[in-house]
Amino acid sequence: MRTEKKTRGQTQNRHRRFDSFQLLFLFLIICLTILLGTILCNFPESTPGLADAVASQQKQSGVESPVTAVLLNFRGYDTLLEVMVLLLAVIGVWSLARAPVSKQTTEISPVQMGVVRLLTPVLCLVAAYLVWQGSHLAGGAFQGGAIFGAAGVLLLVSELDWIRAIPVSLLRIGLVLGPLTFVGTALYCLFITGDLLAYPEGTAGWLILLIETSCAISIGLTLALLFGGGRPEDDVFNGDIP
Amino acid sequence: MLFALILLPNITVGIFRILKGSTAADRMMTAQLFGTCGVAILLLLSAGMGNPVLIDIALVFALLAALATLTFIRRTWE
Amino acid sequence: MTYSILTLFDIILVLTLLWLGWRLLSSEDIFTAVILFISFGLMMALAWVRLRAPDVALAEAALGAGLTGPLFLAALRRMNRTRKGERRLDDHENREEDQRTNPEQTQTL
Amino acid sequence: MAILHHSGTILIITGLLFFLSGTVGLIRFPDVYSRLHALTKADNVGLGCVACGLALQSNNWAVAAKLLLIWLLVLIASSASCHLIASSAMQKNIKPWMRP
Repeated sequence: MRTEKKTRGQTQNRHRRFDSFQLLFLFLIICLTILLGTILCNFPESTPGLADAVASQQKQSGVESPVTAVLLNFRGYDTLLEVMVLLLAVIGVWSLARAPVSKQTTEISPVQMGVVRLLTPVLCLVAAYLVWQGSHLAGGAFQGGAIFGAAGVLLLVSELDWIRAIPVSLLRIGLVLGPLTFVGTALYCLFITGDLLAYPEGTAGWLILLIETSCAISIGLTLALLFGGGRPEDDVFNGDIP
Repeated sequence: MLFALILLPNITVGIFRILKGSTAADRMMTAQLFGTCGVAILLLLSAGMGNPVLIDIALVFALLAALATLTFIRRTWE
Repeated sequence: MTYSILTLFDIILVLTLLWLGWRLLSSEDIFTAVILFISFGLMMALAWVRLRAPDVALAEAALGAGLTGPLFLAALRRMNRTRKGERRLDDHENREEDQRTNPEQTQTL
Repeated sequence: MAILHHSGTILIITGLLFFLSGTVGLIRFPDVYSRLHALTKADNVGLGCVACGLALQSNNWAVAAKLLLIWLLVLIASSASCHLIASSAMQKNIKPWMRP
């Protein structure tokens, strides 16, 4: 209701030149631009950054790619919280609405089914390739997970029967697989070395690969379920959601 | 390098079709042309900058090119 | 030689990005805005490539250009379609039915 | 090697011409169906020529195979989605353009 009123107000105000709020905003933006411009002009030509520090620690990190080393070894807790944010997003969407039942009358053309049959295996293959490549080149859990999620979206768009028949408990397990593995590894590291996410010597490479794989599965499922747009119909835990 | 430079204005000019686009399908088609142009630019840049990783990005573009159009056909345009 | 050509490339890229962003924010038709957003994600991936950050470019290509587009398109379908002035998919589509059944509507659009 | 390199360059230029004509067609053509026609030329032949030219210039089999795989994927995606757009436009009774 409020948003409708707001849009109507905006459409009425469109022909007025500027109101005071817009002027204030314009002023703030101009101030910000001037500030950024001054900073940019006084910027030193070459900043040392943290590249040298990362490069000197690279050997201990267990991976060859500096980006993955920073994400999962030197600043592992940051990535842990990011994965948690994605899980929270799904929980939020599921608590808001149920997944809509598609009322599509036209049937799916065979061309689309052909595309799904051809592309889905390639998508899964490329997702695995990107996760594996994350240890030495560009790639990693987020990129691989996004491709995996794209495969899920492709299957959801094509409205296959078996994709609706997947038990919800399995989806829930898949969703928490990545975060749980991450937290489990962190606790294991805490137990062994006495420091959160400080991997024991020699095992860093394997642990990072384990975390990346499980997180990629969870991220992919998260994105596909966000596309689904709500709690699946046959959920066992029936609350009072409309 | 030079070739990639020629392809980029292609995209810039194509935006006019999105803004004008008489039907929704026209806008979607333009987005798809942008995707293909992006793939070509990435391939040319990968040869020019000597960075083989860019081919992987082009691969991701090519894989996800169909996704938006399929969703558009099944979900939006009715 | 190579330097100047790539600089020109960057300049065109930045100007296109700015123009896209402005049109995207000022567009009144949500569907057009979604399509512009997809194109924006695509150009942003190219910009990340030019900034020598292939990891970010990969994530932007997969998420920005690939997945958020379908997400928005599916969300458009679930939105309230009767709200005026926000979703005009059938602008001038030149359909036979439309002109026959409600001619005044095609005139107003 | 020089022959391979030069023929690769010629192929790339041909591909660029197809891309340019595809964009011109997308801007200038009058209705959905003719624009689809222009788009598929750019997608299929244009990218095909560019990928083949770059594959000729790269002296690495893995890179060449990846380039051809990308072309194949774009072929699948663009042909299928153009078919779907055209058929659903037909279903929606969008009239093809006629010479007035």
